[in-house]
This record gives sequence, C-alpha cells and structure tokens, in this order.
Amino acid sequence: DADAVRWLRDGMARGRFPRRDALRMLAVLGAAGATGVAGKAAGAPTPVDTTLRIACHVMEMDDPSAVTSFEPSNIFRNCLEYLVRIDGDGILRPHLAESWAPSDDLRRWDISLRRDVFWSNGDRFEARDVAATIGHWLAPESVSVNKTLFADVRGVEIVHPFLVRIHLARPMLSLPDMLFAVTCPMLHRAFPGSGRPWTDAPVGTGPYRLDHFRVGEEARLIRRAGYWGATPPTRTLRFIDLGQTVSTQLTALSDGQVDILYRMDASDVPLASRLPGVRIVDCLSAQTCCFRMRTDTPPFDDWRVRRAVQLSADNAQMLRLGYADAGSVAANCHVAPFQPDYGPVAPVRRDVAQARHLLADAGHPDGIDLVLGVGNTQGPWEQNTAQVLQQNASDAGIRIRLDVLPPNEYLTIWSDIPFGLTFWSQRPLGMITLDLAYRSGSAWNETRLRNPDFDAALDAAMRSVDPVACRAAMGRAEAILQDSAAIVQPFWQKKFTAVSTRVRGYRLDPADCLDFTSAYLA
Amino acid sequence: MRRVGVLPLRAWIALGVAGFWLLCAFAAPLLSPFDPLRSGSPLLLPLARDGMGMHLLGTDMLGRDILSRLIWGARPVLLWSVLATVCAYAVGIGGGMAAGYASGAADRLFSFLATVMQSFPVLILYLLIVMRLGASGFNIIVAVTFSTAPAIFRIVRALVAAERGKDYVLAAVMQGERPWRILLFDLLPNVAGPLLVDACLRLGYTAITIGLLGFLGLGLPPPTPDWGSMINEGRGMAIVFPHLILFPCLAISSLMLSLSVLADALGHRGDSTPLRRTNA
Amino acid sequence: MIRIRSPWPTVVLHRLGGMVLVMLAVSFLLYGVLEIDASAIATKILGQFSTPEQRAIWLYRNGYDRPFLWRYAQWLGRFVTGDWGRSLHDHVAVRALVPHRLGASLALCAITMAVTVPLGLGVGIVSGLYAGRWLDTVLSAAAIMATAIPDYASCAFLSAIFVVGLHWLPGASTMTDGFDPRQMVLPASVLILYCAGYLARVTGAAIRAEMGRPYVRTAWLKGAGRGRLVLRHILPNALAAPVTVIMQQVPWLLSGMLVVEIFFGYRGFGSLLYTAAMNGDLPVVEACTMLSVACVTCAQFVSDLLTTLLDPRARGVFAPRPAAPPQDAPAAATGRTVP
Amino acid sequence: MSTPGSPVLSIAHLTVTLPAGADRPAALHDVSLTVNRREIVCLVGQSGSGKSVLSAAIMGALPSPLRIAGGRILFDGRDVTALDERQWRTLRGAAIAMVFQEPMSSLNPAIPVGRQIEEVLILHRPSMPAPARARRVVDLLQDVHLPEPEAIGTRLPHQLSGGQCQRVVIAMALALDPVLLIADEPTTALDVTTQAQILSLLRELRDRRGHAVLLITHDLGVVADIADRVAIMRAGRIVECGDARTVLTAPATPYVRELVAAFPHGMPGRPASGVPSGGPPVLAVRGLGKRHGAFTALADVMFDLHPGEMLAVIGESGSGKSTLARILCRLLPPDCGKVVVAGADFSTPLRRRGRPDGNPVQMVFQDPAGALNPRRSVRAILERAARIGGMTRQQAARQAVSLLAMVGLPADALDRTPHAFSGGQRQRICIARALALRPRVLIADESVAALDPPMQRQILDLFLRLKAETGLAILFITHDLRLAAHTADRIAVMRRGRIVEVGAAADVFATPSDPYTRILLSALPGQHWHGLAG
Ligand SMILES: Nc1ncnc2c1ncn2[C@@H]1O[C@H](COP(=O)(O)OP(=O)(O)OP(=O)(O)O)[C@@H](O)[C@H]1O
Ligand SMILES: Nc1ncnc2c1ncn2[C@@H]1O[C@H](COP(=O)(O)OP(=O)(O)OP(=O)(O)O)[C@@H](O)[C@H]1O
Ligand SMILES: [Mg+2]
Ligand SMILES: [Mg+2]
Repeated sequence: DADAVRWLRDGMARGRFPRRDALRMLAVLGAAGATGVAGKAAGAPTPVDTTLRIACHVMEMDDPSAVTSFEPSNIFRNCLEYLVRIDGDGILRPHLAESWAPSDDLRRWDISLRRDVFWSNGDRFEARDVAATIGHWLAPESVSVNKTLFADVRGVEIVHPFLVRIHLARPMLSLPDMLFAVTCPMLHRAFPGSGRPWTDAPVGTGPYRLDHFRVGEEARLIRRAGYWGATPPTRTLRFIDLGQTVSTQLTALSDGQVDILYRMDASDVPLASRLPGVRIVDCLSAQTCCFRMRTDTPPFDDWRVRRAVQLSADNAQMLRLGYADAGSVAANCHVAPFQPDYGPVAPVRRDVAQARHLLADAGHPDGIDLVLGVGNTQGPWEQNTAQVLQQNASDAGIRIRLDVLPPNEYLTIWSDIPFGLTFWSQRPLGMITLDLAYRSGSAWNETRLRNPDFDAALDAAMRSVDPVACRAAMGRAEAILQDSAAIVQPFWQKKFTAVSTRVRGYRLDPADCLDFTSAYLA
Repeated sequence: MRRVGVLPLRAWIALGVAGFWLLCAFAAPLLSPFDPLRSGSPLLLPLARDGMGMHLLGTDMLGRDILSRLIWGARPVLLWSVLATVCAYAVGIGGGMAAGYASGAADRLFSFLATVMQSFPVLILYLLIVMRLGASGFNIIVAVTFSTAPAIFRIVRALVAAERGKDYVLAAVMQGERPWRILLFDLLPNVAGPLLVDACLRLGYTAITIGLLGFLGLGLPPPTPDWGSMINEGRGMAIVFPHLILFPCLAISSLMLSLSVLADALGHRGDSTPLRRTNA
Repeated sequence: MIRIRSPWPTVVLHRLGGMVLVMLAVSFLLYGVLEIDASAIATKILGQFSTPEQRAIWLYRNGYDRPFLWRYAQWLGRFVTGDWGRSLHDHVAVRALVPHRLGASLALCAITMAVTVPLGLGVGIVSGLYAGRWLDTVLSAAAIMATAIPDYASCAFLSAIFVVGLHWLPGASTMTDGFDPRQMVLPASVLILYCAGYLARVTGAAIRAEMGRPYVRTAWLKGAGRGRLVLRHILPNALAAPVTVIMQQVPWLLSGMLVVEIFFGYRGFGSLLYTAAMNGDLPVVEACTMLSVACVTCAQFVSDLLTTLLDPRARGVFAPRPAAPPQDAPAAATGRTVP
Repeated sequence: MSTPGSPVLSIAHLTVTLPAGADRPAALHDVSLTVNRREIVCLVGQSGSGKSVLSAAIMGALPSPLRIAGGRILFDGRDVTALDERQWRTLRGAAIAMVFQEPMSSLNPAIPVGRQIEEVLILHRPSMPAPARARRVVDLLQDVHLPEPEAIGTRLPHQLSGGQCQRVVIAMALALDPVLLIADEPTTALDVTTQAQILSLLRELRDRRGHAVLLITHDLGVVADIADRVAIMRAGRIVECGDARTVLTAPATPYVRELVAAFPHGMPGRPASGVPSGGPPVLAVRGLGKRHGAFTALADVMFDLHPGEMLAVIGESGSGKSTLARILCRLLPPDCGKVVVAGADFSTPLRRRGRPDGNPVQMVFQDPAGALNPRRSVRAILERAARIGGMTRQQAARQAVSLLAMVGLPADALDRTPHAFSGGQRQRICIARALALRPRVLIADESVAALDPPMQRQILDLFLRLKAETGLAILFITHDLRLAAHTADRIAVMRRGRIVEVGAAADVFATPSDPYTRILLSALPGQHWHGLAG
C-alpha cells in the first residue's frame, strides 16, 4: 500500500504524528525496512561456550501451534521462528519474513520471505512451509487457538517460493502483529501430516536444536551451526522444571542450581532481595487482571449493578495490597497508556455513595450477594487482589464470596462463570486484546459484551493507518468499554524475574517472550 | 508427676490451652482488637503500629491484623475440625460396633471395606475430592471422614470385639436383650473411654489436616481467617517474614499439643490411679 | 490356648489373595470415580477448543461408548499387562513418567528411614529407660512437639533458619546437576522430625506399657538392672508396635512427602501425583494410585509378617516348632507325681 | 515337723503409708513378724489387707506412691530399708527370692524358660562358666520335678502349662539357694492337683534344704497343710500370729474365729436327704456334645436337675464346665444332644431365636466385677432385666426393691454403680439380676471362686436360702471339691468333657467310685486339719 506508506512518511516528517507511532504503523504496513528499523540488535557479544539454566515449567509441546501456555513457546522459540518479531520496545520487525504489504482494503497481504533461511534438516525455508503451517492451524481437526484467532483467513496462496499471499474476510491491520502470537511459529512443511510429536523430530530454523526433552523435568537445547542470523552467545540452554513454588525457585537460584527464573511476582521481591547472588529484573508491562462480569447473566445484566461494583473498587488499594504496589493504576478499560494504540480516557473515581445509590436503584437497597471465581492461575496475588476488592465492595454493601478453585479447574470454566478474575497477558497492541475479548461474539468474549458502537470504534481503529485517528478511535472504544462497566481492571503489573548476578545481557520481555539472543553467563 | 485432683498438672495446663482457644472461638468479637478482614499497612512486624493502632503480632500481606485473625480463626478451625471428627466418628462407630458385635459376614464385609479405604493413600483421597468437589467446609468433612473413619472403625471394632466377650454383655444376651440396646447402652458407654482419648488426638490432627487441605487448594475459601489458610497464604513469604506463619503455626501446634497431652493423661488415668484397683 | 496349625505357605497364600482382592476393589473404585463420566474425559483430552463432533468421534474410537464394566475390564487388563496409557497432560507414556519419580521418592524415603529408625527407636528406648525422670520428660516433650508441628510449617521454619538466616544449606532440592547430598538435608530433616517423633512416642509408650507387666517385675526381683530390663526383657516384647509404625510409614512417606517435595522442589512421586491430580491427568493418577496401594498392601503384608515373627506365640504360624501340646500337660503330670 | 532355726527375717513395727486419697492412711500399720530358717510362715488375710505390700516391702520393691514411714526390716541381721538400688540388686534373686501368683505372666513370653533361669546365674555369678550354668539349670528343673528338663528348658512359656510355669518360676527363685523364699499366692491360679504338687515341693524345700519360706495365701486348707506358723492380717495390721496349730484350732480374736468358721471343715455335714426325687426334672440334659475345632470340649453329657435341687459340677481346669454352662444358657449352640427346660426344647442359641420372654435359665458369672456393666446403676440393671422379662415399669421398680432385700443389700444400694460395692456385694447384685427374670434354673459358674472365705459363705448361704424358699434349681460349677461337698445335694465330676461320676454329695466325697475323683480328693489341702483339732 504505497500511498499509505508515502502519506505516513510525509506526516512523520512534518511532525503530524508522533515519530514512534508512525514508525510502528510503517512497520505494520511492511515498510519498516525502508526506515532502517529492522535488523539484529547491535553489539551482541562474541559467542562463548557457556550454559544457561532457566527455571521453567517444561510442558508437552507435541504441536507447537496448539500449546496453551507461554512456557513451552519460550522453549521452542529458540528452535522455531516466527515470520515477524516484536521486541521489548513493542515495535514490529520482520524476521523470517523479509517484508510484507497489504492491499488497500487491508484484506490481502503479500508476505515475502527471506531467502537465506534453512531448516535444521537442510531443507530451504519456503512459502510452502508457511502455507502448510497456516493450513495446519485452520485444518478441521486442529485444536489450536489459531483456528479462532485466524478464522477470518480465507486462503493462503503461494505466489512463488518466497512469496505468500493471505486473503482475509475483513480488513485486519493487526495481522502482522498477530503472526507473533505464541502459537504461530513456522513449522516445517513435513510436520503437519507426520502425526508425530514435534519433539520427536524437532526440525526448526532457529539458532538452537532440541537435544533432550523430558516433560516435567528438562529441555536441553544446543546451538546449531548454519543458522541464518547472528550466533547467540550461549552454547547450551537448559530449561529445568522446578515446580511452581517461586520461593523454592529463588532459593535454587541463590544456591546456583539455576541461572534465570522464568518469572516471579511482586510478593517474591522481598525474598529475592534478601538472597545472595540474586539480581531482580523487572519491566513495565500491559499484563493485568480483570474482574469481569457476564453482561448477559443476572444480576450483571443490570448496568447499575456492574457500575456499582466498579465504583466501589479502589484500584489503587488493590495495586498496593494485592500486588505490592509494583505497577500502575489502570482505568478499567484494558488498554495501557504505554501501548502504542492507546487513546486517552479519564479514570473512574471511586464513589461508594454513588455505588450504593445505583444498587438501591437497581432494586438492591440492602446490598447484594455475589460470588467471585478465582483460580490463582498466575499465583496467590490474584486471590489477594480479590480479597481487597471484597473489602472495597463491602463498603458499598456488596457482599462478595470468593470461590477459589485449583488453577486447572478454573481454566475449564473461566469464560463461563458470571463473575470471575481473569489474567490477561500483554498483547502487542491494545486493539488485539479488545478484538479478542470484547467484540460481539469474539472468541474469548468472557463478558458477553455486545455493543455495536464499541465494535464500530474498534473496527475504525483496526482499519485506520493514521496513528492519530487510530488512537482517537481506540479512545472511543476504551471509553465505551469503561462505561459499560463490564470489567474492573485495577492495575497494570510490573513484570519481575530474578537472575543470577553472573547473567549478562538478559532483558525481561513485557509480553513474556523470553529472548536469549544476547544473554550469557559471565 | 504432680497431680491436681483427678488429672496430672500437665493435663490441666493442656485443658487450659484448649479452653483458651474455645474461649477465643466463642468470644472472638470481644477479644479481637481489630476487624480481621480490614486492611491496614501490609507486612508489619510484630508490635508495629499503623493508622489503625498497634499490631501485637504484626499484619499479613494484605495488612490485616494477625492477632485478630488468629482469634477469629479459632472459630472455623474448631467448628470444622469438631464437625469433621464427629462425622468420622459417627461413621466409624456405627460400622465398628456393627462389625465388632455381629462378627461373621457383616464383619468381614465392613472390615474389607475399611481395608480398601485405608489402602487408598490419604493424599489421593484428598486430591480426588479436590478434583471432584472443589473447596469448601463440607469437603473438609468428607475428606476427614473418608480418611479417618476406617481407622476409627478398626479401633471400635477391636474394642467391641474385646468387650463383647465380657460377662456383662453375655449376661445381657442371656437375658434376651435386643442387640441394638446392647450396643447402645452396654457397649458404647464402655468403649467410650479409649475413644475419647483417640478423639482428642484426632481432633488435633484434623486441625493440621485442614491446613494441609488449604495447601492443596481444598481449604476454606478466603478471607475466612482459619489458621491453615493463614499458614498457606503466608507460606510463600514466610522465609522472609516468618511471623506470617509463626503465630498460626503456634496456634495449631498448641491446640494439637494440648489435645495430645490431654489424650495422654486421659489414657493413663486408668493405670496411674491404682487407688481403685480391682482385685479379680 | 488356640494355635493356628495351618502350614505357613497356606497362610501366606491366603494373605496374598487378600491383598489382590483389596487392590482389585481399589482399582474398581478408582476407575469408577475417575472415568464414569466419559464426555468430561474427551474434553480433557481434546482440549477446550475441540468441537462436540470431535469428542464424539474420539469417544467412539476409544471404546467409551461401551458399558462401564466392559471398559473397566479392558482398562484393568491393559494395566496389569503394563500398558498404563498416556499422560493426558504431558502426552507421554505413563510408564516413562512414573518409575524414576518413584525412585526419587524411595531414595528420600530410604534416607529418612535410615535416620528415623535408629533415632526414633533410640529416643523411645532412652525415654523408656528413664521413665518418669527428667530425661524422659524432656525427650517425650520433644517427641510430642515434633509430631505437633505441621510439616508445611517446619519446612518454612527450617528454610528461614538454615537457608535465609545462616546460608548453610540450599533451600531447593532440585538435583539439577545430579544427586547432591546437601540438597537432601532439609527435606529429609522435615520428614525425620515428624517420623522420628512419632516413632519415639510409640516406642516409649510400648515400653512403658510393657513395664507394668508381671514378668518385668520378676526379672527386676531377680536382680536385673534397668538397662538389662529394658534391652533384654522389654524390648523384644515391645517391638511389635514400633515395627508396625515403621512399616506404615514407608507407604505414608510415598505420598505424604508431597508437602516437602513441593516446598523444596524435589521431583518425586508425591509431586507427580499432585500435579497430575491438579491437571486432571487421569492415567497418571490411576497409575500412581495403584502403585501407592500396592506399596501400602505390601508394607502391610511385611509388617504382619514381621510382627508375627516377633510374637513368640504366633511364631509357630510361620516356623512350626515341635512343641508338645500343652493342653494335656497338667493331667499328665497329675498321673505321675501325686501319690 | 522340722525344728525352726535362727531368724532370717525379722520385721519390727513396720508402717507403710498410702498416698492421700486412698481407702486408708496406711497399707501396713505397725507390723511385726519373724521368719526363721527351716520354717514356713503363712500370711493369711482377706483381699486388700496388705499381704502383697508386705512382701514388696521385704523385697525393697514398694510401688512408687507407697513409702516406709517407720519400723525396720532386718534381713540376716542387716537393716534392708536403708539399702540403695545397687545393693538391693545383689540381694534380690540371690538371698531373697520371690514367686508370684500368675505363673504365666511372670515369665518373659519371648525368652526360653531355661535362659530365664540361667539369667539369675549370669547376674549373680558372672564368673560361672557357661557349661556349668547349663548343668545347674537342668538340675534346677529336675529339682522342681519337671519332666525332660533339657527339653523343657528350651521352650517358651506359652508352651508350658500353668503348673509347669509355676515350677519354672520356683526353680528360678531357687537358683542360688536363697535364704528366704517369698511366695505370693503361688497356687491360686492352679487346680487342686497341681496345687498339691507345688505345696509338697515347698515342704520339701524347707525340709531338705532348710529354706525359710514366707507363703501368702487365703486358703486355710493350705495353711493347715504346710504352715509352721501363721500370721493373720486385716486392714494392714497383724491381728494374730503364732503357731499354725494353735491359731487354727483355738483362734484368739473374733475375726480369726469367723475366718476359721467360714472354712468348710472335714466331711460334708449335709445329708443327701435334700434331693426331691419323683417330680419331673426342670432341666434335662441328654447326649450333649460340643467340639471346638478338633478339640472335644463336651461329649455325651447327660444329667437331670430337679426343682429345689443343687447340683455341683466339679472338674479340673479345661474339663468343659464353662462350656456346659454356656450351652445351658443358650450362649453357645451344642453340636448334638438335647436340653429340655420345663418340657421345652432349649437347644438353639438365643441369638438365632430372637427375643424370648424370660429366659428360664440364668447364670451367675465367676467375676462379679466383669459381669456388671460398670456404667449403669444397680437400679437400671435390675429394672432392665425385669422389663425384658415383660414387666411394666412400676412392677419392675417394685421388684428391684424386693430383690435387693432378698439378696440382703440395703435399699440405698439402688442408685450406686457397681464399682461402689465389694466383690461379695457385687455378686449379690448379679444374683439379684439373674433372679429378676424369674428363672427356673440358676447356673453359678465359679461364682464364689473370687471371694474370700467369709464372703463365700454368705453367698452360698444365699443360694441355699433361695433354693429352699423358691424351689430354684441350681447348677453349681466349681473346682473346689470341699465347697461342693458342703453345699450341694448332688455332685457331678467332669473330666475331659465327660461326666465321670454323679451321685449324692456325701457319697461321692466319702466313697468315690471313679479313680479320677479319688485323685482329686487326695489332692485337697487341709485334710489333716481335723486331725490337728483332734
Ligand atoms: N501401688 C499402690 N498404690 C496405692 N495403693 C496401693 C498400691 N498397692 C497396694 N495398695 C493398697 O494397699 C492395700 C494393700 O494391698 P495389697 O496388694 O497388699 O493387698 P493383698 O492383701 O495382697 O490383697 P490380695 O489378696 O487381693 O492380693 C490396699 O488397700 C491397696 O489398695
Ligand atoms: N471358643 C473356643 N475355641 C476353642 N477351644 C475352646 C473354646 N472355648 C473353650 N475351649 C476349650 O474347651 C475346653 C473346655 O473349656 P471350659 O472353659 O469349658 O473349661 P472349664 O472346665 O470351665 O475350665 P476352667 O476351670 O479353667 O474355667 C478347654 O480346653 C478350652 O481350651
Ligand atoms: Mg496380693
Ligand atoms: Mg470355666
């Protein structure tokens, strides 16, 4: 879409939009290469033959496109690669794809591939591989989330060995970003039909090959020769499963049994800071928890009840007590101010009197009894935050009973219960989250929100290449979401992890995509 | 060992400790200095103050007063452990008396069932209950009943089988007394002594079990301040803030200890009171 | 006196039959509880994004449309022949998952018992030796304390002291770089604390109970000292209870180590079972349960065997002695000595 | 009778206090007693009089709350009250040895009996070589007349009979030729024939080896048989002490007179006249048989019992007496044979037949403490029995009062629980309970064995009165031949499950026809008492 690209460059030069927004949009449109943004991070150290041991849950990854957690993706990410890449700065960069370009109506995307990429079994990486991979996602027997995520893909066309064309049912500006979803690594064309677990024949394009894999225990990756990109400094990566107890992982780290923890949360900071040989790493992130209410189920089908819950909540206190004040207060709209497509909205002020009033209005003058489902899927802080909400709400006469379930049990019902706490990880764009979670009839619409205005605003944002217009449209969508009072989204969490003081060059990724391209053990 | 009245001194001390927790359970609103569900400043050490006042035992990660939670926590702990123990005893005594008295096929059947239940590892039992039922006080009852009723059954059965051969039971049989009356009025009161001892111990273990169930995600739902959940919630930070679990642990252990000592004393009462020795 | 005169192989066979029966009953219960709801299993296996048709096909292909009893029989047949199925969560054969976890737990168990048995018995014996004196009071109090502290608490306290406070020991027992004895110290200590405390209590109680028996008075009035009384006379008769406890602790440890395993990140049987149960991983739960039950029943069997061997009265059951039946002895004597 | 030697033990003004709260302040009060070499001194007294405490004091083995508050115990001229545990250890087993009442439980169940005897040698003669020790053990076993001493030494206690065990214990006590042997009721648990052997063994020890023996017993027959001197105790005091012949024939104090009077002397005084023949029997037993596994407990038992008659069943331990009683009460089903009570067949056990209205056969058990539910009041016990018998509440209450009066208990006993009564009183309550159902036949299975002689007498008198007043038929089971002969109308002698002789009491006692009965009779202690009185 050459017009749009030219227009953006022009606007950027005249200072019509912020430079970062424009760059991002250019990247989305596949024109980033021209601005010289893509490429490997400079200054990577010379390769050394050390081992990094990462404490990480080692889960099954028979089909990399069907995993449901980040942990396995962070293991195969070192062997399998994505078409695009989003680094810690949130900017989209080409990776296996050399460049891409949408049609004017954003319904057709041409993706051209790098020509110097070889699979670890010697085959060349080609458009066939991309087509086979996407076909695998969308196949009838597929159990991958991609099946719903890419439900609007109408066809994949191999234009020539290094050019694929994707046809969409509706305009989707977020397509390149979506290609970096954890379940979207490019698989060898032989994999889909093989019927064997990927771990049995771990063919990949990445810098490492899977050397040893044992579920629940360890995955060992060894650097391979002939990688197309820059050679990572560490020779061996060992992902070691230490169980779920972070305090145990921390003491293991301090004792030198591992070098990097996958993650910890704010409540583990006091312990980590007291252990010798441990360095805490953190970053800002758009991950959050949402107390979401099902707008189609009583009593939450009444806006006044939802609003009363929202008004009674003290988001700042939830952050302070529930997450040790590590993060920033959010405004119940599920797009973070530091996300590239954020449109400003005013926060909701706590107003207990108003909440009581609304409740009485809705026919609950003596307060109301609610049940909140909590699964502690990310840790006990969820339950703690819920308890603070419980206290807040009780001020307004809303009596919340907590129904705490084991994580796995909770995950089977998370989207169905009337009132629950859901953890949302960071998506590169706010609009991806909104599209996934709040659009009428969308895959993960746990609130069952059906609001044409919201859908329209979101569509406008997703269609618009103008960063200013995009932000404005997003602002509208956020305001509608906030006003619908379907969620109490109290805070944005800082992400934490701990590494050994000997670890160099390790940066924490806000979206949970661990990156070992420059980390090594001194 | 010094004796005061019918029991040794240590038994009175134990009774005092158990009584203290009972008092806490009943008079929690009067005794607790703060609302156990209100948050102040988080993670205060013992004797620290904040806007609410002085926290003798500090506050937890949500800034709630640990002392108040301990006092209120006595309620669910005592309530659920007593209920669960009573339930387990009802099942165990029912089956045990029937099996011990009837002998023969019924005995074999019940004993077999008990063996089957006992060979089921307790942990798996708990986990199956989590998988099937989720977390609630009711589950504590189910879990404790399933895991301890067989043991109680065995004790009762052995006691009844031993007692059944005694002359007073034979005398009742000879008179033509109905079996259920013999069980209820003759046997039960006479096996109650050892059972009481056993019950004391089991009550203590149940308090610990409630904590373990909390650990497995089966305990009472928050924010109910029960000691097991307090330990469970504080576990992650306990290495740095031991006071989070030290006090609830002391509470559970003191209850458990006092019940053990009491059981010990009750159990020894028979042998250590030779004053009313019967010469057979 | 009634003597069991059946030859010991019969007795052993009878016991073994009982064990098999118990295990069958447990397996039936287990299978019933876990697999009666077939559609839930299909959802678990195919994932939450599967369609109803996919599930129906899966159920049909895997024989879940058959009657429950038929399924049970089939499952049992497979299980007995060593086909324990595939883990739903980890997608690997259960047989590949379980054995070395079991091995790890048994190793911890062995270390624990190696310390617990001498320590518990020793403390019990010493407190029996000094029954009623201050040493006994101190040791008994310590033993009761040790059993009154929940294991989840002792884990945290020991870690707070030795890991964070003193930096003496590693707080995690992950064994990432092979077996490390230092990492065994804390988990084993927690287990030993409880087990040895309990064993000491039982031993002490058994010795004290035995002390009131008339034969002890006889030996005492023969001029035997306290040490001789306890070690030579009382101990052989008091050992049955501690032996039973020891044998019970082995299977208890297998799954009872769960808390310790989770706390210290030790990869053993307990944590495998725990995660499997939490993930609803039925084949793993089934296999672990059956293994556990097998351990329990075997330990029970060995314990019965040992206590029988320890009890001089029952010794005849397993090793018949050429003993004259005592029934007629008085009458026989009557005939000879009375004038 | 041998001539007494120098004093071995002399106790002077010994007082042993009981802890506060006991039934009396002192277990022993100002007790003085001397035992000489070559002398058997018997200590007699009712239960709880302090006999065992005295023997414990001599052995330096007082149980913890008891303390010596005054007096001296001189053993071989040396005051042993001041000895410490180490010094005691050299004395016990070597110079003073003790034999207890329960022979089985006095031996360690896990150690072969020979080793247990050998231990005395190991403890006190450490220098003795092992072969010599082994020889000594065999000699000792031979000395106490155990058959095959080598073989018996390797057996465990449970492989020996009670009498054999008692002899092992005595052998153990004699291992080092102690100066003083204390025997605390060494024969109470044994049957008459075994008792006779043990007593003759003790006599032999005195005569051949010159041991001093302090024998505790409450059987005056035993005293009459072997005692040189006797001390009678009551409530912690020695009420009379002196030459056995004098004390038994001419007691000085009223208590001892009562004691002596309660003992059934000599030949049965009751004539066989009381047998009401002619009428139909209330209980008829025909061809009764019972097996316990391979063991035949009863075989072809047959007898009749008429109203108002008392039939004594005697026999040694294990002869099947209790089995018979249980079958008659329908607590046990017989294998074969018939039991007819008042014309109705009563061979099926109770539990299978459900609830009968009034069981016409009732039993009074041996142990009165165990036969009463310790948690129920006397009133509840008696009224319940009457209610089962089909009475209304008021009738039952009235009957309870009258029954108590009948068995000679005060009316205020109704609201107490069994533990507040003495053994004899408890036995009366048991009888009252049995009578509450208005039985036709009363079975008394060793009902007086646990009681001391005066108490025995009272119960037996009660039986006789009931029999005469209500026409009750009584089956009196005992192993005490003399008691049977003095109380019953007829006697049946059992041996190995068979009735070997039945006849009028006086006839059986005077002219036994079966050889076994003759053995039993000859083993009776105290047969020469009348000779003494002569
Ligand atoms: N260990 C003890 N503690 C307290 N009191 C005791 C103890 N042993 C005995 N007594 C009391 O001392 C008194 C004498 O008891 P002892 O055992 O000497 O009686 P006994 O004459 O041997 O009776 P029996 O014929 O029944 O054996 C009794 O009142 C008894 O209650
Ligand atoms: N349930 C049983 N099983 C096997 N043998 C039994 C059983 N009950 C009794 N016996 C045996 O039957 C025989 C007769 O027992 P019973 O109790 O009738 O003897 P007894 O004459 O009352 O003896 P005692 O005078 O010792 O009370 C004994 O040898 C006993 O061992
Ligand atoms: Mg006595
Ligand atoms: Mg008998």
